[in-house]
Amino acid sequence: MTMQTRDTLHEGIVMYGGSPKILLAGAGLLLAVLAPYALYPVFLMKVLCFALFACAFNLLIGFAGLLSFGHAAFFGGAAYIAAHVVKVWGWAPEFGLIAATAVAGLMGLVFGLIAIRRQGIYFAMITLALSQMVFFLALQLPFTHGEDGIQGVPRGTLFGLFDLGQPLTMYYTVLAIFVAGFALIWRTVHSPFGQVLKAIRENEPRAVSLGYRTDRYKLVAFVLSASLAGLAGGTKALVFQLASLTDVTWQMSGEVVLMTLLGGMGTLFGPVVGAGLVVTLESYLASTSLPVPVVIGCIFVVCVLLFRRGIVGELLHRLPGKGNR
Amino acid sequence: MPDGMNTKTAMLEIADLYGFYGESHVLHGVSLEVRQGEVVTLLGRNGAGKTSTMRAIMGIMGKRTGSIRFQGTELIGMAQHRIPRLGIGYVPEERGIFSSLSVDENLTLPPVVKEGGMTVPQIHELFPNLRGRGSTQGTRLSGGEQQMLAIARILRTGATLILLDEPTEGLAPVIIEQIGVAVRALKQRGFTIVLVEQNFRFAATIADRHYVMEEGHVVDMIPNDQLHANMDKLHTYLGV
Amino acid sequence: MTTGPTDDIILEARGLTKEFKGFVAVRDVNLQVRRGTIHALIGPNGAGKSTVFNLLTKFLTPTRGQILYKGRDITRTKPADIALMGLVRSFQISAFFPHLSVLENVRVALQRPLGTSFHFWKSEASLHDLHGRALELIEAVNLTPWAGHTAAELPYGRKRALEIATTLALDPEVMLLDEPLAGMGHEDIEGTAALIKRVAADRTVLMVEHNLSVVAHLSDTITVLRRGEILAEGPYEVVSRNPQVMEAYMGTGGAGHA
Amino acid sequence: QSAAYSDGKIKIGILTDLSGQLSDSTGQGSITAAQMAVEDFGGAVNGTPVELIFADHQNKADVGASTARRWYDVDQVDAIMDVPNSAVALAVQQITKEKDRVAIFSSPASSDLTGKACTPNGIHWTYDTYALAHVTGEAVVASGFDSWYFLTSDYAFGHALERDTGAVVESQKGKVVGSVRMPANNADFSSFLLQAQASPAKVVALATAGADTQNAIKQAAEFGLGQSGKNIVALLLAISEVHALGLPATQGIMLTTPFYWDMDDQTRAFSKRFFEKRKAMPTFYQAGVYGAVSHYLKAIKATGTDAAPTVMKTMKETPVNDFMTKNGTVREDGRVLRDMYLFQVKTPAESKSPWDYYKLVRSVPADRAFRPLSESDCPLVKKM
Amino acid sequence: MSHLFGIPPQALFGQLLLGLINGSFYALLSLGLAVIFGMLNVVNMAHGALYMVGAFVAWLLLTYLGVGYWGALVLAPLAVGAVGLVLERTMLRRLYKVDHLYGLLLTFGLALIFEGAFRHQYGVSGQPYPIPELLKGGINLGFMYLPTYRGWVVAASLLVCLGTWFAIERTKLGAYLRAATENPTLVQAFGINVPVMVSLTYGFGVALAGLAGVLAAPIYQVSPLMGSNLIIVVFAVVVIGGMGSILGAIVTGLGLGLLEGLAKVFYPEASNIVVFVIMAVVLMVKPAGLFGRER
Ligand SMILES: Nc1ncnc2c1ncn2[C@@H]1O[C@H](COP(=O)(O)OP(=O)(O)OP(=O)(O)O)[C@@H](O)[C@H]1O
Ligand SMILES: Nc1ncnc2c1ncn2[C@@H]1O[C@H](COP(=O)(O)OP(=O)(O)OP(=O)(O)O)[C@@H](O)[C@H]1O
Ligand SMILES: [Mg+2]
Ligand SMILES: [Mg+2]
Repeated sequence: MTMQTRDTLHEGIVMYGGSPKILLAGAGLLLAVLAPYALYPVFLMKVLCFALFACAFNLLIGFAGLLSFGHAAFFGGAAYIAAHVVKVWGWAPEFGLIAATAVAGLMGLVFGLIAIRRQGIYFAMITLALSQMVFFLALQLPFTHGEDGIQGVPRGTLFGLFDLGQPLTMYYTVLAIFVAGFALIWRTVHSPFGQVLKAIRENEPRAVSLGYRTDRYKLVAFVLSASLAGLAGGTKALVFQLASLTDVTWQMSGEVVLMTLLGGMGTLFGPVVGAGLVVTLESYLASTSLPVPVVIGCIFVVCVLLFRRGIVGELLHRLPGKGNR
Repeated sequence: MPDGMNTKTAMLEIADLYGFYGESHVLHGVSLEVRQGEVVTLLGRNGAGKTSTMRAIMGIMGKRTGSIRFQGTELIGMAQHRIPRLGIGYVPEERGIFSSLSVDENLTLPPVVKEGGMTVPQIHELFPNLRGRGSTQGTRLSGGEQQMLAIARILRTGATLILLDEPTEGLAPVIIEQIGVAVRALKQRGFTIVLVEQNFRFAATIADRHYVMEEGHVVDMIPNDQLHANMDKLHTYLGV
Repeated sequence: MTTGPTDDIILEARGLTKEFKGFVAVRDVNLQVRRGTIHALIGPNGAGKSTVFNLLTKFLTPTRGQILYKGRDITRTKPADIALMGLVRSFQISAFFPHLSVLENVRVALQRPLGTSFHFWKSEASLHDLHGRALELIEAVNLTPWAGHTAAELPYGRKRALEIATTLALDPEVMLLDEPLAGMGHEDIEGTAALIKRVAADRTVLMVEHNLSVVAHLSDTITVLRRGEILAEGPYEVVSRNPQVMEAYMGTGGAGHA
Repeated sequence: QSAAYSDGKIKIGILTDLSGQLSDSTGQGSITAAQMAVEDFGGAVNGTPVELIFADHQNKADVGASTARRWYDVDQVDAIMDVPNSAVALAVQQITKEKDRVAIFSSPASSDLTGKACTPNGIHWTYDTYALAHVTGEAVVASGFDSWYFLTSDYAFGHALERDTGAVVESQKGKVVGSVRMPANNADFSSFLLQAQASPAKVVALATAGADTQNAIKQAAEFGLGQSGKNIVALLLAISEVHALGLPATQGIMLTTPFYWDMDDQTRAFSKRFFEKRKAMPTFYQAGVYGAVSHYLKAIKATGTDAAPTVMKTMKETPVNDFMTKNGTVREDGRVLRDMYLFQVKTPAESKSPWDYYKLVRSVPADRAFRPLSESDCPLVKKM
Repeated sequence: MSHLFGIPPQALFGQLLLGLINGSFYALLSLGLAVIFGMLNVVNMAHGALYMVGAFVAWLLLTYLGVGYWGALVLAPLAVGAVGLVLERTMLRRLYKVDHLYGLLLTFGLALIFEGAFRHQYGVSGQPYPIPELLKGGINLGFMYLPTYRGWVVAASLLVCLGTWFAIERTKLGAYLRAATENPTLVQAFGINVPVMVSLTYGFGVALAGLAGVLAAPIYQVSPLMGSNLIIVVFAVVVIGGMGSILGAIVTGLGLGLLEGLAKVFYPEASNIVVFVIMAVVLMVKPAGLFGRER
C-alpha cells in the first residue's frame, strides 16, 4: 500500500491504518505460512475457518453496530450447500465454495430485508428467530440427512490442479481463502462505504438527514457479512468433509459472539485472536474432565466484566496513540 | 418582604466544596450560603460549574469533599436517597421527564417529603398547559411543556429548598413570565430557592442575591439591589 | 439585511394537519417559505413548531395536507431522499458522529455526491480529495484548531458549529434549523447567529427559535403558531405589535430575552 | 517384536459424550468399562503396554472428527471405541477408513454404519436401529399386542425406527393405527399423548431417545396412559434412564436391550465390579465397550500386531464371547450379531432390591434380530 | 357437524386446554423476563438456567431435607431470588452504564455456567419429582382426562401473573421502577433508594423463574438442560409481546400456548417454529411488539 507523505495537519487528522498494522499483518501471515510445520494442520484449518467466521460477524457488530444472533444460519447453512453440491452433484470444490457463498449471501439478503429496519435487541431477536427456522429446515429437509448430517464429503481437486486430499495443500487453500476474506473485510472497513457505515453506527438519524438511505448500507453490510460467514462455513465443510446440525444451532451463534467479544469487537485482528483461543480451548478441554461449558461460561463472564474491549482491544487501548477505529 | 427574609437562619451552607467526575476535577472550592426564604441565583458561563454544584448538593456526583450543610445537617457522606428526604427538591437542566410514565405519573412520582406542597389543581392553575394531558406519555409533551412538568412535580413534594437548573431554557416569554410569578409565589410561601440562570434579566426580577461562578468556584456575590451598579462587572463575568 | 427576497416560493405546506391519538398538534397550517429568506417559526410552548418542523422534514407523517418543495409534492417522499433534493435539517439535540473526527464528520457529508458510498472495495484514500473542501467548511465555522479532534471532545457550542458545517457540506438549498441557539451561552449565541446569517446569504433558512432578539435580528418573515394554528405572519415589526401575539407569546414585558 | 506394534504401544481412544445428553448412559461409565477390560488383560498384550485415552466429542461432528484425526495423526491411536451419537460415528467411520485403523462403535444407533456407510475398518458392536425395530416389533406383536400408535421424534433416528418397526408390525399381521411426529427438544408431550390416548391402539411406541423419552414416559404416567389400557413400548431406553425416572413412572413399559445386569452369574459378577466403581449398574452401552475392548485386545494377542487389516480379519474370524455376548459373530459388513431381549419394567411391588428393574418377556436370537446380508446395502457386501 | 377439519371437537377442546397450560408456563417465564428487561434493560439469558435451578432446589429440598412440594413452592423461589440478588449486586450492576448488549452476554455466560455445573454434578438423565399427594389424580372432563396438577399450574400461574401486572402497571412502586429504568440518577435524587429497588426487581424476576421451575418439576424430569431450549421460545414470546411489556408477556404467553396447541394437532412437525414465524411477522408489522411502546 502506498502511503504518500502528508502535511502535518493531515497526519494529525487522518486516523488511517498506519504501517505498524501492515507489519503486524505481514508477521501474522508469515507465521500462518510456517505454522503447519509446527502445529497440527486440521487444527489450524479449524482456527482459520472460525476466524473468518468471526471476522465476518465482527464486520456487522463492530463496524455497523448490528448484533446478529443468527449468524450460525449462514455458516452452517453454507456448509450444507457446499457439502451437498460437492458430494452429491460432484461439483469441483471451488464451485462448491462459490455456491455456498452465494447461497449464504442470498439468505443474508432475505434475513436482511426482514430484520434490517429494526434495531438493537429487536434486530438480534429477529435474526435469532430466522436462524431457528433455518435450523428447522436443516433438520427437516431430506438433503441434509437430519441429525446425521452430510458425511464423507470428498475434498476433490482445486481448479483441477491441487489435490486437496493432501493436508498441506488443503491448509494453504484454507489460508488463501482466509487471507482473501480478511483482506476484503479490511478494505471494506477502510473504504468510503466503511466510512458511511461508521457514521450510521454513531448516529443513524443524522446520517439519514445527510441523505444516506441507511437501510441500504446496513443491508449491504449484512449481505457481505453473511456471504463471508458462508464462505467460512463452506470451507469448514470441505476441511472436515462433513456438514452437521451443530453449525446451525443457536449455540453456534453464541459461540461466534464469544470469539469476537474475547478478541475485541470492532478491531480487525480481535476476532482472529478470539477464534484461535476458543478453538484451542475447546480442543484442549475435550480431553480433560473439566466441564467445557462451565469454563467457557466463566471466560464469557470475566470478559464482560473485566475486559470488555477484548484482548486486542485492550492492547490497542494500552498502546500509546490512537485506537484502531 | 416575606417573613422568610427576617429569619436569618442559614438554610444551606456550602464551604470549600471540591467535586470530581471520575478523573476530571470540576469544582474547586465552592463556598456559598443561602438563608431561609431567599431566592438566590448562580450565574456564570457555560461550564462554570453551576449544574455541578447542584448535583453535588444532591449527592449525584462522582466524588466530593468539603462541607454541605442543610439546616445544620452535613450532606457529604449521607446516602444519596436520604438527601431529598430532608426536604430538598431538584429540577435538572435536562428536565428528566420519563417516557415510560404518563404525565400524571411523572407528576406524582417524587414522594411527598414535607407538608405544604402544592396540590394537583393548584399546579394546573399555575401551568394550564398540563391540564387534561394527564394520560399523555411524558416525553410526548413539547419541550416547554416538559419543563413545566419538571418544575411542577417538585412543587408537589413540599421540599423547602428547591434547586432549579435553568428553568427558563426553551420557554416562551409568556411562560417565563408565569414562572417568574410562580417563583415569587413560592417565595411568599416561605420556600427557599436556588436558581441557575443564563438569562439574568429574568433572574434580576426575582432574586435576592446572585452568586457568580467561574471555573469551579464562586468569584463574586452581588445583592440584587446593587445589580445596576455592578452591571459592567457582571458583563465581563458573563462575557455578554 | 439579507439579500432581497425573490418572489418564488421554495417550500410550501398546504392544509398541514397532524393528530396524535385524538390530540390535534397541528391544524390546517398553510405556510409559504420564499427562496433566499430567513423564515422563523415562533410560538408558545406546545404550539406545534417542532411538529411542523418534523412534518416538513418527513420525520413525522402528516395526517392530512400536502408539502411542496420547488413545486413538487414531497408529502410521501422518504427523509433521505428529501435530503438529496437539497432540503436538510439540523436537530434540536446536537447531532453529529461522536467517535469520528471533526474532519471525518464533515467528510461523511461531502462524500455522498461522489457516488462511491457503496464501494466497499475502494480505498479510503479515494476520499482524501475531499479534505480541501472539508477544511474550508471547518474554517468557515471557526473549527480549524479542532479539525483533528474527536467530535465528542468538543465543547457544546462548538458541537453546534460542527453540525452547521456538516449541514453546509451538503450545500443545501433550504436549511431547517430547530432551536439552533438553545442551551448556548451568551458568548456563543452571537457567533452562531452571525454564522447563520452568513450562510443564509445564498440559501433559504427556516428556523424554530425562542430567542426573540436573535429572531428579530435575523429573520425576514416570522410565522407565529398557537395551538397548532397560524396566529400571525409577517416581518418582526408587524408581528411583534400584534396584540394577540403579545398576549399568547411575548407577554407583557415584550422581548424579555437577552 | 516391537516392530509389530506401531510406536511400541497399543493405544485405544474412547471418544464419548462427557457433557451432553448421553453422558449418563455412556461417558465416564464407558471409560470405566474400557479400563476394566484393559485391567483384565493385565494392562499389556504380549508385553506391549495398552494405553487408554479419552475425549469428549461434545456431540459435535466436527469436534469428534478433528479429535479422531488428531488421535490417528499425532497421538498414534490404534483404535477408537464407544462414539455415542450417530453423526460423530459416521464421521469417525470415514476417517478411520482413510487412516486405515480400527473403530468399534458400541454406542451409536444408526444402521447406516454397517449399511451404506460401512467400511472394512469399522465394527458396529452393540445394537442398531434395525435391531431395535425388529426385535421390538416382532416380540411385542408376538406377545399379543397388535395395534400400534407411534410417537416419533421428528428426526432421522425417529423416522428410521418408526419406518422399520412399522414394517415389522405389519409383516406380523399387526396394524399401525396412527403416528405423530414430535418436534425435537420439546419438553411437553401432553398433546401427543392425548392424541395417542384417543386412538384405538393397544401399544403406544416411543420412537424417541434421551430426554424426549424420559419426559414422554413421565407425562404418560401423569395422563394415566397405562390405566387407560395402553402398553407403552420404548424403542430405546437405557437402565440409567429407568433408574432416573423411577419405577412408579416406568412400570409396565416394554423395551429391547442386548444386556441387563441381572441375567446370569457372569453379568452379575461384572456388574457388581462396575457398580463398586461407579455407584450405578452398567448400561448396555457401557457393557458393550468392555466387550469391544476385550475382543480387540484378544485379536491383537492372537496375531501379535496392531496393524488394522490383520486385526480386523482376526476379529471377524473369532467368535465373540464374554459375559454379555454368547457366541456372537462379527460379520463382513462389520455388524456384530448377538441375541437381543425384550424386557418389561417391573412394578414397584415386584422389585425386590435397588436396580431390580426388568423381567424378561422374550428373547430373540441373533440371526432374527439383525439385518440379513441379503438386504444389506453395504458396498463391501455387494462386491462379493 | 361432528368433525372440525377432521378432528372431533372434543379432542380440539382438549388440545386447546393443553395449549393453555403450556401457555401459562410461557406467561410465567416471560413475565419474569419482561420485568427484568423492563426495569433493568437486561436481556436475561440466564432465565432458563434459573428456572432449572428452581426445579433443582425443589428436588434437593425433597431429597436431602425432606421438604415437600408446598415448602419448596415458597423456599425455592426465595433461594433463586437470593441467587439473583447476589448476581445483580456483584456482576450485573457493573454493566448498567454500558451497552445493553453486555448484559445479554454476561447472562449468556452465567447460563452456561449454571447448566454446565449442574450437569457436571447431577448428570443429564434428570431426577424424578413426584406430584404432591393433594394434587394427584385427575378429572375426567368428558372430552379429556385433565390431571389435577395441570389445573393447579394454570390457576397458580395466572394468579401470579395478574398480581405482578397489577403491582407494576397500577401501583406507585411500579412507577418508581419504570422511572428508575430510564434515569436512575434522577429517581435517586427524588429520594428513592434505586440500587436496592433494582436488586430486588432482578431478584423478583428470577424468583418468578424459580417458581416456574418448581411448578414444572412434577411434570418434566428435573434436568440441567430443561431450561436451555425453553428459553429461546420464551424470548420469542417476550419479543412478540413487546420487550418489557408486562401485559404483553402474559397475553402473548397464553396466546402462543394456544396456537402451539393447534399446531401440534394440525401440523406437529412445525409446532416448534410456529412461534418464530409469528415473531418475524409481528415484528415486521409492529416493530415494538404487540403491546410494546416505542422508546
Ligand atoms: N458527567 C461529566 N463528566 C465529566 N465532566 C463533566 C460532566 N458533567 C460536566 N462536566 C464538566 O464539568 C464542568 C462544569 O460543568 P457544569 O455542567 O457544572 O457547568 P454549568 O455551569 O452548569 O454549564 P451550562 O451553562 O452549560 O449548564 C464543565 O467543564 C463540564 O465539561
Ligand atoms: N408523538 C406525540 N404524541 C402526542 N402528542 C404529541 C406528540 N408530539 C407532540 N405532541 C403534542 O403536540 C403539541 C405540539 O408539540 P411541539 O413539540 O410541536 O411543540 P413546540 O411548538 O415545538 O413547543 P416547544 O417550544 O415547547 O418545543 C404539544 O402539545 C405536544 O404535547
Ligand atoms: Mg448547567
Ligand atoms: Mg419544540
